[in-house]
Amino acid sequence: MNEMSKIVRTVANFVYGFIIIFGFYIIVHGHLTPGGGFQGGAVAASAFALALVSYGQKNSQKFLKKDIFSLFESFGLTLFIVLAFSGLGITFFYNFLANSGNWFGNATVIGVNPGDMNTGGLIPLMNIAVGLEVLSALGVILLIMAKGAEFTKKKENS
Amino acid sequence: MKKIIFAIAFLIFFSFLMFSAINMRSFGDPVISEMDDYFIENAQKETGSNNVVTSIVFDYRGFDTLGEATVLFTAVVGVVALFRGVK
Amino acid sequence: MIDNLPYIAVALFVGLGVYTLMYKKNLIKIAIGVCLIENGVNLFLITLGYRKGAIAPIYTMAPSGQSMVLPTPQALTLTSIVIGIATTALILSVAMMIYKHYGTLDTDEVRRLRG
Amino acid sequence: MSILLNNSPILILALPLLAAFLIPLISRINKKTVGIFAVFVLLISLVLTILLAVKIISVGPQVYVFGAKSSSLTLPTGLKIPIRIMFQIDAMGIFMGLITAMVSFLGAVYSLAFIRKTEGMDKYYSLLLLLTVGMFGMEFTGDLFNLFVFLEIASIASVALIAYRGTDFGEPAEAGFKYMIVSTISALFVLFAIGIFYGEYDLLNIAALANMIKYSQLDKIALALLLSVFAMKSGAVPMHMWTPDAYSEAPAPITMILVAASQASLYALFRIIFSLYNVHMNTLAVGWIIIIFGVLSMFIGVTMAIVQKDIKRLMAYHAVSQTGYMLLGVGVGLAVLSNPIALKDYGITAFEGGIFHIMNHAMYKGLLFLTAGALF
Repeated sequence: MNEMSKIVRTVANFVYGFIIIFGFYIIVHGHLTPGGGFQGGAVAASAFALALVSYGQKNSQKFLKKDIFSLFESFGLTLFIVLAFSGLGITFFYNFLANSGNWFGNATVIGVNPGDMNTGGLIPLMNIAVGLEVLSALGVILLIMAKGAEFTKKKENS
Repeated sequence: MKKIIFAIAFLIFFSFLMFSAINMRSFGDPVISEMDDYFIENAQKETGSNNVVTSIVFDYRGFDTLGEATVLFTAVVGVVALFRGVK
Repeated sequence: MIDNLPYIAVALFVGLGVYTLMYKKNLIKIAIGVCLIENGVNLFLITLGYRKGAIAPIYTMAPSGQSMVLPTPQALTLTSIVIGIATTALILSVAMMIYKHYGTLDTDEVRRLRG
Repeated sequence: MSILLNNSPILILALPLLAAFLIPLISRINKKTVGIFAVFVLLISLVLTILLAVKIISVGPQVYVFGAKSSSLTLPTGLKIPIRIMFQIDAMGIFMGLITAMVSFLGAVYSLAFIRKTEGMDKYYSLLLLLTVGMFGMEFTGDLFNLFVFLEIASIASVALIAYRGTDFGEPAEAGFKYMIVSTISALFVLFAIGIFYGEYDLLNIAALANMIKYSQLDKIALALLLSVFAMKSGAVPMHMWTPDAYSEAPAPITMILVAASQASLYALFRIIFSLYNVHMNTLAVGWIIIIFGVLSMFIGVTMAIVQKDIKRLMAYHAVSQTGYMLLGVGVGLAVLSNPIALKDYGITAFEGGIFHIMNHAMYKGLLFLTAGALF
């Protein structure tokens, strides 16, 4: 993949941050509005795809590092399963934070309401863990496949 | 010969598909659903989440979500292992 | 019959996917066939949960007093979409590996294993 | 200690899962310890499985409900149907679980010596643990959609392991592609059948569905889909073409675990027949269909094995024929299920023989493949 023109790169620079912020907005508000960890992670990963396409495979390696992505991926999954384990005093996946008054523990108004960030118990935390995992997993797949596409091109030229 | 057998098998399969599509309950009118009505009524009280779908994904059927995240992880590890020699 | 139009669309999707798998010889086209079946099944799942005139099952700022669609099929579809992404990524990367070794994507030429 | 025992159904599965997630982090610190770590975790899981088996034999089938207020609370107050995912482990399930735990532990120990030279050990052990988790999940779960998810985990992990040598050679990648297509299609048709059940009864739990099932036209289509798909995954005859390729191209310890994985698919087939449909369906017809497939598998598998030159392909075709014996035993039992005299006469014996052969096969065929791996 080669570098694209200067116009594309400038627009990509401008949009890149907004896409990532929008992805994180979807992840964090997963328990209030449509969306959640998977959807937000996919949105954020599309920003990496944009950077990869506009800067080309070689240049984008300077700021998209595969090792960091796979570190974040393992970290997100470990966080998710540790959150699931933390309910083990009662059962696996028990939502012990909901309606407890602590973190994310406010009781919800039953019925239609404007929404309160501080509700949901383990759900927002799990959303963040899954979002982290999905965005880095898709990032790793993108980077590796872009690198792997190089040898197909070499084969076609020779 | 092989082509004729393939075509017959495909036609039988497709007619079964069409048969089941026509025999399904009509669109927009699902069965009276104890499970889903329980979710819609009690999800807010039990999990404190306004979004019923999220409360199913991460609470009632949370183990499925763990499996799904594991599938994604497995695929990534598989892709990395497959391309491990590519520099 | 006209009520079941979405299900017939599902049957067409799955039928087209199976046709592609049976008759096409290119590895990428086979991957496309798998994706078609996958999308058909996802459409089937999401269709099962629809109620006429109902809103999405989210209470934030919802119009009050309306019935809501069934939430479980949406959760199941979300799961199966992510699984679909994973399988597609793996299929495509194995196909790339095959291209690296054989230099072709035609199934008739990629056949060292047989018997 | 009591927490450990009460939660043992999930810990058997969740500890290897956690270990699989941690292995990429551990390999950053020290690459050498990864194999020892995986073997250690599988040993813990084996011990927990044995403890659970002792408990099930003395107390009876165990239920584990995820996220409920207590692990045995299947029904919430005022409802007649279960809403959460649960594990339902009976004697047959824990029998398969013991086979899985034993085989994957032995495979991991063998891998310590077998896979030492190649790069990317952490990925190998991570995938091995994930394959084990997928098999355990298929055997323990009591929820149809959960069965689909674990089927997918097991098949993706086994594809990645079959194609593990695909970076250097073409054949493993080709075998992996074949197995990937077969397993993806089968998983998608399982999902289709689950959709049919959900649309008809609005249920996903196997035990609750078994009470409601009516054996209507749509149920027959779902039964046909599930039967053909799981027969395909277990390597019975009409769709056995993936078996020799996958078994002969995978690394030897993985072939041993793959044999157990195909037995897990066979177990899912039996579970669909006995737990879900049971006496509601026409047992005579379905039993005869299974008998015919079993006899065909026995015949064609052995016939094809005679002409093979490669030892691993010979063993793989022989594995196809052994699947036929299991199908035959269970099919005979199923055909006479509604006939009490014949059932007492030879039906129960046929069941026992077919199911006991699962263990025989997983052990001796696995060890044969390990021997082949050590020789060549």
